[in-house]
Amino acid sequence: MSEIKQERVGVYVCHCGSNIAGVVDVVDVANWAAEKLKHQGVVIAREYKFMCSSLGQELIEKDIKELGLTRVVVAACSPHLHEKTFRTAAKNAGLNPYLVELASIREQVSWVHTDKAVATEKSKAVVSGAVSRVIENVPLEELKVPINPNTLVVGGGIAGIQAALEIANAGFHVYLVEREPSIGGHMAQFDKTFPTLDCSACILTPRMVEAGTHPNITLLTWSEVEKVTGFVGNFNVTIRKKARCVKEELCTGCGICEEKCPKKVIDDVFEAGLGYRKAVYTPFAQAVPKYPVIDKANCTYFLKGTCKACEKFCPTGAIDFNQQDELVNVEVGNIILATGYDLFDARRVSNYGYGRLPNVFTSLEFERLSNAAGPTNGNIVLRDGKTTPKSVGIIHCVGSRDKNFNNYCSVICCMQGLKFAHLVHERTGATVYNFYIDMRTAYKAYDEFYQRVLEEGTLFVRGKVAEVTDAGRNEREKGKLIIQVEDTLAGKQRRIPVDMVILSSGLQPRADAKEVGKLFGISCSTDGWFTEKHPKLDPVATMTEGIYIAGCAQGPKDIPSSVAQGAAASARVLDKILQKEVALEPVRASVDQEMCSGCRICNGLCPFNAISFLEDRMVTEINPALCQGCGTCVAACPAGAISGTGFSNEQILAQIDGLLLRNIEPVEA
Amino acid sequence: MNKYILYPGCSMESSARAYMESMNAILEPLDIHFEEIDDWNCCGATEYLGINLIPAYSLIARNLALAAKQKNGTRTVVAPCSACYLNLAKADHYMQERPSLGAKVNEALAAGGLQYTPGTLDVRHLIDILVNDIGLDAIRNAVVRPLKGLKVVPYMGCMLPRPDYKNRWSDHEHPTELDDLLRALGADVIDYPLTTECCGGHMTQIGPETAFELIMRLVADADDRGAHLMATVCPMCQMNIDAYQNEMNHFFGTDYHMPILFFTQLMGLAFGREPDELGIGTELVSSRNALANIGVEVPVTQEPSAPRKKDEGLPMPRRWTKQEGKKEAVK
Amino acid sequence: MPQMTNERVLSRLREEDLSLLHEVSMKTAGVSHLEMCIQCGTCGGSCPSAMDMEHTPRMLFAMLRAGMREEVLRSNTPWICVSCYHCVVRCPQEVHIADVMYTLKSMAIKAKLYKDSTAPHFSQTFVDMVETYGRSFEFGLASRHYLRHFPLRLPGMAPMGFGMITKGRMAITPKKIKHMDQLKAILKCASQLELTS
Amino acid sequence: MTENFEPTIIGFTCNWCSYRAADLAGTARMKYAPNVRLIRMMCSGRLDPTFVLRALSGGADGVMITGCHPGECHYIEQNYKALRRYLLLKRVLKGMGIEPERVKLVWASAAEGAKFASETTLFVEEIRKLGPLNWGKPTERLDDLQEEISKTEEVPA
Repeated sequence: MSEIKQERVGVYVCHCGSNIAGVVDVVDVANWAAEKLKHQGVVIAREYKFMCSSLGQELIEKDIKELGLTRVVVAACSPHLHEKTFRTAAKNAGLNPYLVELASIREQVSWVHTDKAVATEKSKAVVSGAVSRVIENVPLEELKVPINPNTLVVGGGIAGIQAALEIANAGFHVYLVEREPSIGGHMAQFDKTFPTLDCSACILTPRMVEAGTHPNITLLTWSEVEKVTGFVGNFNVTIRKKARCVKEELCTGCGICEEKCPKKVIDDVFEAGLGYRKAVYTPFAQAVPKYPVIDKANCTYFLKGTCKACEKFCPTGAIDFNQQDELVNVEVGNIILATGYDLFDARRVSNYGYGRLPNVFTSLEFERLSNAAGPTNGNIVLRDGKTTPKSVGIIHCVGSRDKNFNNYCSVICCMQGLKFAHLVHERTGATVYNFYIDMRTAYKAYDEFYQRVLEEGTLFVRGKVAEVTDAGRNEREKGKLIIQVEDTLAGKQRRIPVDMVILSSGLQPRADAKEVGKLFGISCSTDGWFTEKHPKLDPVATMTEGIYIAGCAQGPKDIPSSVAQGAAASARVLDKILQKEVALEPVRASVDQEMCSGCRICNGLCPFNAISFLEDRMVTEINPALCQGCGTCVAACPAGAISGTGFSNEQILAQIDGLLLRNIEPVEA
Repeated sequence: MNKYILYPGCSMESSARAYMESMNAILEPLDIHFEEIDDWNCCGATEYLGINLIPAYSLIARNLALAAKQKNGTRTVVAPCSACYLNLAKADHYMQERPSLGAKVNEALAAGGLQYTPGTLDVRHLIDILVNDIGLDAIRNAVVRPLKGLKVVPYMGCMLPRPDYKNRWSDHEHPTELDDLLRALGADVIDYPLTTECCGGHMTQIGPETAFELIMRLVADADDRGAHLMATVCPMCQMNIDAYQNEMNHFFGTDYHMPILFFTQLMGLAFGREPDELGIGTELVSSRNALANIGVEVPVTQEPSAPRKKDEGLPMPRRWTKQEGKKEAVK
Repeated sequence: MPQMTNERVLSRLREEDLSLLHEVSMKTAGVSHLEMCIQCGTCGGSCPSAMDMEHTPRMLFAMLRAGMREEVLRSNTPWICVSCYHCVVRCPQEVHIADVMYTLKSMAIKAKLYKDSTAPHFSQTFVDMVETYGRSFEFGLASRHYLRHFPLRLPGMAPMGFGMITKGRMAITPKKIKHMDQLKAILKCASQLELTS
Repeated sequence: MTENFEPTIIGFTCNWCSYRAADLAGTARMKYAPNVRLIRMMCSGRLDPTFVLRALSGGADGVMITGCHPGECHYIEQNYKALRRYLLLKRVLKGMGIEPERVKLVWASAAEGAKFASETTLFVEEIRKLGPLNWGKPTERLDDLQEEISKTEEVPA
């Protein structure tokens, strides 16, 4: 309307079988468009049973060629479904694909309204809006960006290890960054894995060694990512390699330093607080890499200035107290985040007494307790370190499925509870109770394991435990931990005295997940898990191109799922690497420097640092490679100097006018 | 000076007179000034809510409306009684959470020329302001006679730390406010896992057997842990454990003697006040022997002149003879 | 369930009973979250007086869902509730359990369906007293209540009551607030209002 | 007000959340009021207040802006910028003599089809109550508007 130029527009109204035609009078819509939008440049309007079928597409292609259409509007389903289809059709007919607009009259009209007259009228408005808009569309080209073949994997748990190995085995380089001194993650702490009862270390260690020795993997343990700049294909990452105080090139991993170190520290990380380590340590025997680290916060030398026992005894002179943190810069094309989870802090459920009642244990504590390499050599005993329990209660859903704590199911706790029940039964012969709200044993061979545990004689009580107390009311209860619960299947409150309580604590996002998300430019759900691009169809990609997620960082999951996601993320990365370049939607903002007044209002608005100010010329510039196309700066520019392709002011204003056309120039219905 | 609006509540004037007296005795050393809500009415306890909703909330809200009108320089209403505290806090909270309730209650208040905007006031309990506003240091400084050697079980009761609409308490199950305060007085505080278990509430009146069971659990555990006495923050808890302990003993055939005092009475003692200024001696289970542990001599008051002779009177009516069955059920 | 087979109970269900859950939820102060119950039993497990209840709170909520109006309102459960709020803070779905119990009590009184418990009368006596004096008055309450319901217990309780009086802990005469007329006006107006939305 | 008045409303939706919520409402066949016509943008942060004014002056009776929940923006934090502009815009509208309630900001994630549907219906009813917008005509209820706007400003940041 705004300009004299006359485009030749084709309008195509889809019946979608009866999906649209059942509610919208599609013939009327097409006729109306042909007649009433003629002044806009509509030269042809057709309706057809299935526009997305090959015949429907051919119809459009034919019209483009024969009628010389310069713009196309397809009134059908949501653009998220078939925009690509019709753009490709236009391209095949020699028309720039960005000159096609979809008018959603299925999701937004026929499926949500019932009155045929009203629905038909709304469809006309939607078509009118699309016609007005498409006239303002301009031909665009996809942006092509080269892809750096290196990949960064953050987190050395099983998901990260899997992802790194897949990419490395395909022949591309991987930087694997791990915060702790060794890779292995939570899986390295476990004794057995459900439902097969494989020894966790036996199946994990070979993978760790492979990752540690792979020529295509650069292992950066005791390291954290500090800064990320760039965009898909071209990230620049700064990694802080914390001072180990051990020269890796000299250290043989003999372990003498650890043996001689006089300082014992409670190991809150690997031993879950249930055991000790030294101030110079490798977290566990099979650690990869084998080099220890000196824990500066606890080392006597760093605290008091004397000791140096490790240095004295080191046969290769590998100890270096003066070592400083090192900043490493790497260039990568893609990033996989596999940063894992934190265990829910069971002390928050004060009615379960963890931290107050000695013989209440968390799941991770129990893992260490039952682990042959753990503090008790695998003997399941009470906190006194010697008494074997005669009865054990395992409480499910601790901190999960509870609006007071985490309002989601932690997925693994049921199976974990069953695994514990089996281990307790097998090793101590104790009576075992499982307290559950619902048994969730979905997936292959899981329910069979449940049945096996039932067969072993574990007692199941359906009810969320109300409290664990040491206030016994009678001789039977005194000196025991009493689990008070409603047995909901019996409809009675029960008090069950036991010697030991294990809390099947839930999983929760890493405490710093929000900051890490910000660092990499991805978002977290309200619960704090990293948000995937699509919960079903794209679970390992994120809304930020080039950043992928895998394992528990995306949400609670078990080992098989974590491994699957690690592999899936690496497949996505390999796909990108092999394409050598990536095509980006050409929705970008740009500054007309003639019009820019240099007011800098837009400068602070971009979270992707795409906007920079050219001091010498006093104008603002936008880096199209960094720009993600949100359009916030376009909306903010008081001079109208910034325009956004695909969603320009002209397009949107025209669409507004088009949508309201029927209000301005009433057309007899 | 620390200024507050006071909602004393009915029991402070009668059964919990000792609470009132001892509270007044500690105000001055801690520089606290209370201004009573003029013409306050009963909060309805736990009874009114079960009869009719809007009148129950209107009854409570009248106090809030009066307090809001009266507020001069403070918006904090202090309730020393746990039930009153909960009712006032609950009305304030629900009137906000359910605007239609707020509107109806205000419609009723308007009939008496009053109005209350929920959220205007802060409803707090006495121990909350003592621990969090006045502070344990100030309390420690006012102690002249530390309660060393007195083994005390801190008993918070249920309606204070729960449901805790405004997140004021350290924990819903095992709050430490009372422990910390008693420790500041120098007492030997016993870790008491039942600190927020129920005393039976109004069940002493309508279903005594249920209440006796609950009282029994509390007293027995305190006794097991070697307590000299229990310290409470709530008139209802004090009343149930003190006045019904004898009944409870009779019912179960036990012989417990567990005195229960208000925490303010212990504060008063630690601040150097004399027992008779603090209402000590008005308890039915005497704290004489317990307080002898810290060298406090409680003057002998006139004991009830008609002490029960166990064999006299009619036998207890046993409405529910499922004493055994009861034990069965809780297994 | 008292003397009625499941089948008979369910066959008696009327259309309006099916919205019983909604009705109770609506009549409860605050936002009850009653419809969110997942039947986990935290309430029944937490309840200090569960041993005397005919139904645990959880069962009562299931019965509400099933529309078993009469059975729910006849249950002694709400009357045994001691309002300790343990279940409320532990409930993983934030159901206002204690407040739902208050609602059920008032519904049972209105429907005259409560058991032969003395509790409704106790509450009513209390309410009458507050509506007369504006304050509660323990002596009058206790004596009236016991006289009517436990006359045989009065002699047994006498030493306690006597002790309370001699220790000055029970006023024999009631206190009255100044503006009783104002309170009466408020309560009169309030009694005509109901929480519906 | 007007008995048979059917308002026309323009909706600006974010491509990543609320537009998908609208898609979801459709897929789930949820029914809602047919008065809202949607415009897709990449982000609620793209909303230039001019768009709203253009819509209102062009015949719309109300404008609904929908974006991702705070903290869930696809572009990290641009919905906060939308929120700021929205609040400012309401002041401007008031100054122009237009009821600020004619513009509404709604957060709806891609999963909240039901919310999108119910909010839409609710908003249509609100606009129906306000009656047709007589663009350009000064309102006589400035004082009322003052009070209303102070309420709407308490949107959590």
